[in-house]
Amino acid sequence: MTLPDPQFGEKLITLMAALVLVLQIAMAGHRWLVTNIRIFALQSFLLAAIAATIAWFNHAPHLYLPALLTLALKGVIVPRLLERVVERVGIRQEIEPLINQPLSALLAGGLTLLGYVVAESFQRPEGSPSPESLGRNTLAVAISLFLIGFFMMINRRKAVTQVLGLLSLENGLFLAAISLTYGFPLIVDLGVFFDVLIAVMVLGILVHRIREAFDSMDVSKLDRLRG
Amino acid sequence: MTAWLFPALTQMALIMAIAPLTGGVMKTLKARLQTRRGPGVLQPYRDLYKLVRKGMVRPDTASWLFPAAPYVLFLSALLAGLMIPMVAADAPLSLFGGVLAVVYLLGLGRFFLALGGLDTGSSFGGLGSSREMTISALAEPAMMLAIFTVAIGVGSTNLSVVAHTALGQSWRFFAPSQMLAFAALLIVLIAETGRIPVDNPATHLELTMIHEAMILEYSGPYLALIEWGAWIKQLILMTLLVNTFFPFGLSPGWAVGSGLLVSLAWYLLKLLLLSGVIVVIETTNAKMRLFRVPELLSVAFVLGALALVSTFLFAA
Amino acid sequence: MGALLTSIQLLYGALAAYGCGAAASLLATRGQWGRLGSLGFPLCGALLGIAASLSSLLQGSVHIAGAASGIPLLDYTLRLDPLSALFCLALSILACAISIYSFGYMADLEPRKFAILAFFYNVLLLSLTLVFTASNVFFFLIVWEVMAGSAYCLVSFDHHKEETRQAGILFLLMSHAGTALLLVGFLALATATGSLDFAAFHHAGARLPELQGSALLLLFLIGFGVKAGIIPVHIWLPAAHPVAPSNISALMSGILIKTGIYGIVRVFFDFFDVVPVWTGTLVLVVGVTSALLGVLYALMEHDLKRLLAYHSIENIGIILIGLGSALLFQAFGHPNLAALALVAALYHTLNHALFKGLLFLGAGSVLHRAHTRNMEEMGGLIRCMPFTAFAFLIGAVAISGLPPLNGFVSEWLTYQALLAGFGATSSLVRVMFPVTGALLALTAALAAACFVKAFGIAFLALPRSREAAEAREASGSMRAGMGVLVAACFALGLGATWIVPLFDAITQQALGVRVSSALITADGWSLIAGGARAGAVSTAAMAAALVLLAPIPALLALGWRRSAARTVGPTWDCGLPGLTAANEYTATAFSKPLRMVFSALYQPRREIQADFEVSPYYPTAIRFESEIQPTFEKRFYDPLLAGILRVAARMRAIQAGSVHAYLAYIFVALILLLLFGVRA
Amino acid sequence: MILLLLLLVPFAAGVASWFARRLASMEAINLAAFGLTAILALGLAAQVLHEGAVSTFGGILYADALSALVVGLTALVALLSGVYAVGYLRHDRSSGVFDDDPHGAPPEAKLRMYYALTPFFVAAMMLVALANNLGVMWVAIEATTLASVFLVTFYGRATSLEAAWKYAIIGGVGLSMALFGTLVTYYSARRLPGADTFSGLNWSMLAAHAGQLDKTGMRLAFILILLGYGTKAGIAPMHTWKPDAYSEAPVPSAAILSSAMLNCALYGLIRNFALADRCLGGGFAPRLLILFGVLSMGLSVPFVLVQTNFRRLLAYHTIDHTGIMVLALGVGGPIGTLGLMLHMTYHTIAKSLLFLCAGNVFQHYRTDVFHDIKEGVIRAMPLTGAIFLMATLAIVGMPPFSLFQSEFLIVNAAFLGGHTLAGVLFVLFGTGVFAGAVLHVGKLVLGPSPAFPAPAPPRPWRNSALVVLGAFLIGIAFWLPAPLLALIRGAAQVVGGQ
Repeated sequence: MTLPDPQFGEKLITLMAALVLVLQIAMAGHRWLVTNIRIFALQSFLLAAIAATIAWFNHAPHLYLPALLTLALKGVIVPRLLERVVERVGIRQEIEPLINQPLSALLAGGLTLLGYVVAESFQRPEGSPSPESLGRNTLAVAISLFLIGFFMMINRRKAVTQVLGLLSLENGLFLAAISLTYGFPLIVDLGVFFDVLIAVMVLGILVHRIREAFDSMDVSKLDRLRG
Repeated sequence: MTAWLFPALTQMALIMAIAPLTGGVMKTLKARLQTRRGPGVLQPYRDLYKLVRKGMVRPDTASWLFPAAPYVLFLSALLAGLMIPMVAADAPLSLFGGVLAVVYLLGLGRFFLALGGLDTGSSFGGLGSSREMTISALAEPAMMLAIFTVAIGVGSTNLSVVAHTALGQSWRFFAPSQMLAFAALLIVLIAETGRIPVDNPATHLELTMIHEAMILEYSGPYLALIEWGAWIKQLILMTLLVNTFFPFGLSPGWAVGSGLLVSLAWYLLKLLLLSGVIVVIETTNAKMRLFRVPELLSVAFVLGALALVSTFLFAA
Repeated sequence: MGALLTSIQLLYGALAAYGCGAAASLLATRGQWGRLGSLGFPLCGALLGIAASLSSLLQGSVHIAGAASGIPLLDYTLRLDPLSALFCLALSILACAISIYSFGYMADLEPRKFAILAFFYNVLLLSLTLVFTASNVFFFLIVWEVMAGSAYCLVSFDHHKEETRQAGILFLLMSHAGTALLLVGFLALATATGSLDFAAFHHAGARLPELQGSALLLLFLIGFGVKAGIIPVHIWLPAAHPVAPSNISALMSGILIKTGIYGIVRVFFDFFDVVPVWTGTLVLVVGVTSALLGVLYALMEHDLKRLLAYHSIENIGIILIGLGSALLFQAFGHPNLAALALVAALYHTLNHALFKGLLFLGAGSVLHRAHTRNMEEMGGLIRCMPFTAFAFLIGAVAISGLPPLNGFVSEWLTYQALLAGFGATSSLVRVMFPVTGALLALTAALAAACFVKAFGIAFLALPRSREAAEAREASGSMRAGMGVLVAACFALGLGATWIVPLFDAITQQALGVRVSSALITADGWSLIAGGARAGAVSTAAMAAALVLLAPIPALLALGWRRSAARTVGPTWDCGLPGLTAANEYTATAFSKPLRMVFSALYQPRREIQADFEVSPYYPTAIRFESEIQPTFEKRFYDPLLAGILRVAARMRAIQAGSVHAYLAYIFVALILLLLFGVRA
Repeated sequence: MILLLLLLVPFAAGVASWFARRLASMEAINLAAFGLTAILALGLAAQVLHEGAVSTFGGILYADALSALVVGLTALVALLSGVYAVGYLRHDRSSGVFDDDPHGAPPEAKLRMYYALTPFFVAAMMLVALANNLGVMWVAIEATTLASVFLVTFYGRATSLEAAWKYAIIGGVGLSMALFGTLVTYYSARRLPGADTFSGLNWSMLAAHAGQLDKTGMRLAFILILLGYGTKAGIAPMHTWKPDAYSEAPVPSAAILSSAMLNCALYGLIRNFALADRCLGGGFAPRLLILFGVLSMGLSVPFVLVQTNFRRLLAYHTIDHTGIMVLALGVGGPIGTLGLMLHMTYHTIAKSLLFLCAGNVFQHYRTDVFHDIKEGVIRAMPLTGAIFLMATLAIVGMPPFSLFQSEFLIVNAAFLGGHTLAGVLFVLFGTGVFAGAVLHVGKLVLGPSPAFPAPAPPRPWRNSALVVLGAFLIGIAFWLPAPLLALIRGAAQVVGGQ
């Protein structure tokens, strides 16, 4: 079979990374829970795709497994879980976030900028297609994803959206992982995925319990422990 | 041995003899100034004789401290008397202690007398002790400043040294520091010996008594000791004053002979003059309220401080 | 003794004895032997300590010994030099007396409490000895804090009382704050010298830059001053000393506060060679302030032990006056005068340890028998507790600085130093000396007044309460304990000329001069200061003269006519039926004139409430209430504390419970670090 | 082999007690497992002392003196808190704490949860200390969080849910930062030989070639790691979850959280710091650490001063001490690192002891609010009271207790290293914390006798744990066993890189 052209692959990846970023910003701005979850699922699909692309174009076959896992885990299972929780709770719309949409969109933009600033500080890589070159373009995206996800967690009141923020933040991590270093050594990757799965379950249980205890999912109501 | 034994004995005898006389003289002078005849200068001796022969009543509330106090008072006063130059510039026991020792010995006597006053359990005793201690305490800094002024001028707290130096340079009294110090010490003297305007030795009006209230319960020989001790204390302070500031007539040593008699004459004359001054002050002033006394003593303190400052302001 | 064993061996013996005492006191719950050991061992330890310190003082020798923990920098170094030895001497004499006293004092404690008290008593003695001999920053700080800790446990001994708990905490906090200052100071020195050993600090201060040196001196002055109880960092002292068991109060007031003095001497004369003039001036001023305010506050007390505690502040002030003058003399280059002043200060340190210990033991006996610290409920004790009364009287005479006892000697030396100061120093400083002298005189006189009040109200006249009337004389061992200190007071008073040479080794070490030869007359009877034409004093001769003159008044009073009737009659009661304790002058009344005179300082508050039936001129009952304002607590410490707590309470808003806020903190930290960290 | 057993024993114990039927057997399993772990830990320490660093499976598991120290401390705390837990939970059960469960779950279920999760928790901590690969280490630390979340919710109160939520969310964010950091470390190590193999993320390998790492990358990595593992360790301002979690978790778990797990988080930080510092040199990483250390100390002061709840008080103490250790790491140098290791050891003992004492008080009075307890604890519970006071004095650095030694070394190192300001602030904040702690605990422990004294029930399990730890605390104050000291110095050298 013909040797795939790394340059093309890189362009492709950069494009998809940009899309992921756009989705992230959209998620930060959007108020509908279910929509957020769907956006997250879509994002995860794209990440899986990126992983596969890298695996294909850069001869990193061990990346296929992470790609599959992401697809399965973050693309399908987790969104299912979350949607079920949301349905059980019966709230569809996030009540007013702490910072209103325009401002939070603006902040998301700012955070993206910061991501680029940080990535800038890495020296220009030598030699064209290599983790470095790929890294420089995607690292910025990864950091931005991370920061925006973080920002979402601060900005949203609902327990579910905080979980969602955490997950999208980890998506940023995943992007960095696959693009910077073609992922971790395999066993580490597995460990990470395992942990993420457990974490989601744990958080899910907590959300469930909180809803029972406080009959609400508004985490800003959790303020009894002070001082 | 004899070198200091003779002076000691002589001075002791002189002190014990002259102390009551001074009291009598002052009484008489005062009486004359108030155009009374007065009891006569020998009255104190008669009082002592009478008291010593009387029996004594001891309050049932008192402990062993009550009788102990007169002894301590008398002894400390007597010992202090041996440390000051009187007729000769060399005090007999000057090596036993200087002016500080004198001050503190008098303090010792006062301490025990005040305890004796409290020991009776009557409110007069307590009142007297309280006031006595207060006034003497407030008099202390002024006295110390004046003493310091003198001592700094001489560079010693040893009274004999002070006297010798003073003899050396007569008329140094007209140094402002000396005048001020003298004034300060005079006020202290009046306060310490309980004379008008601070206290009235003649009164027995309950609320105004200080010294008299303290010794109200004493009688007979004990009272005699206390009175005598008080006179000795007064004599000591007056002697300090006259011999420190007007040293003329002091015989340098204890060489037996007419020199001593002359200086004794000088000494008596100076005492007479000083008592005259005190009596004049007494008769021309009214006794002041207890809580005005601190103001008087603060004046003394200021005088002392000025004296001190002037020692190096006007130092040639 | 010194020949048989070196002083350091004796010191080891003492330390070991204290250790055994601590061990034994843990067994004290099991019967008599434990009790015996837990007080007998410290007694032996004290005797060994006396031997050790005396031999070191006489030989003027310096012994160093030590052990290294496996950890670098953390060594346990001991050094017994003359300065340490002097303080050890004071400690050991006091410990000797207190241990004897405690046999009786602690006899009726229940086993558990006895064990606790005895244990910490031994630990305190051990740590005190080590504080005076530790010669390494690490070791010194350890024993310093152990001392504070055990003292805290002892102060809080009766912790069921709120007052006691408060006092204990206050003590521990202030002491620890002081230690913090010391830690910084020591470490700064250590950084400058590159060693933690005191030996390396010798005159190291001179090598520091001017500003840093001054800052360090200030740190040390405050840090040690807290323990010494100098004004204005004294407030723990009148709170803690009264509530502790009395034998412990004696130890604390006698020697624990002296650790502060030790530290100041050690730092100012050993670590620093010549200190700037302002330091000496500051010490002098602090000394005068502490002395005067201390005695003034003491005058207003009618709690016997609080009164004594305030007098500790006063005496610390007097000691500091000596030290301050010594520092100034150093600064102006008069080592001999500095030595004189230093001797005065150290002599007074020794004296105060003894007579203050004595007074507290006396107060302890009273508290033990009459069950009150309030003087207004005492009175007449001299009849039922004659020996205690006598001992207390001796202590009172001594602390009032009256001849011929020891207090007089050290105050006399202090006066001589101050007198010399006028000539020896320059322009403005010179005025301070005579003024200080005057204020010192005022302090002494007020102290005398205060102790006339204390002794007169507590021991003389009629008992003011039933307990006081029924009080019994203290037990034999308690009397013995006090007796030791009475003897010591006489010894140090009359034997001044034999004591002064003990300080030679110290002045030699600190200032390089020996002054005893210049201070003692050839015949060895009198002390003289300032050369041939100087002031001289001889307490021994005074005492002798007093005895010799005694027959004269005796003859007058008794010899004249034996047949003279000596009757016992009632005191004059203004004709009212019968004199009762209610007629007596109270402590409050006694100090009233001074309260009026110094009302500016006290700001007294009085409240008189008379209920009457017919007319206000015939009241049936009068309630009189008078209190003075504790200025420092009210004006400085309370606002400070309130301020700190207010700020702290505000800051708790950080932890308001909102998970969003918590996340935001992290987020901000992340962004800041990304912005500044990565590009850097 | 020991390394593997150290992981397997507690893990197996966890599984076993999950399926165990009777309560007694759960307790037995736990105790046996922790006892065995402790022995193994001793064995490991001996081995490391004897033949230096050991590793198995081609370096997957790796143990040098530092790991051995952390393992040993973890084992010690696990064992003693395990012993304590038996008495503690039995008392809870008998006093009917579990009866009012919102889900009506039987007490056994709760106890099973405890006895199963704790061994997992311990196993995860062991893995943290033994993993050579930084990625695996991260996985292990995340695992500790996940294992302990349900220990925090153990009592199922609303407040414990709240605490658990904050713990999980904040911990999750923190750990994802740490993962990012690890990732960037891996990225900066790409040029090293064998970077793409599994061992590319092995600490030993990275440490060996620290010089060749990508500087910019390491800088970014260290920032993320510091914030990440810092969150887990509770460095201010990432400390906020701590007081909640500690005061809601059952006391034995709180003891483990506040001592052993803190050590693990710091362990992660230390390993990564060693890399960053050797790679970057200069003052970058140390200065950051000192900054955060001082910040943590300062931030804990007001909360200690005005604290109403003694379990939260202890939590803020832990924050203070985390700050101290981070500062020590930043100050560095042979003295500073030695001080750090000593402090880690001493603090582990003292802090777990304090929590156990607090547990006794809490169960006796059924409150952890100071002013609800009117009498002097030492009257009602002499042993607990005395040890509580002693341990408090120890934890605030009062001699003769050994925390003074370590803190003294650290301040000294700060001064010697020229960080005078940090040193002074250290002392200042230390005094503040001292004031708060002594004030509160002094008032709690001392005081009048109980109004109507009730004879306290015997607490064989709980008090034995107390006594053992107390004995440790006093013992090491005066005599630090040579092997332990050697281990500690070895650990210090691992950090220093000699």
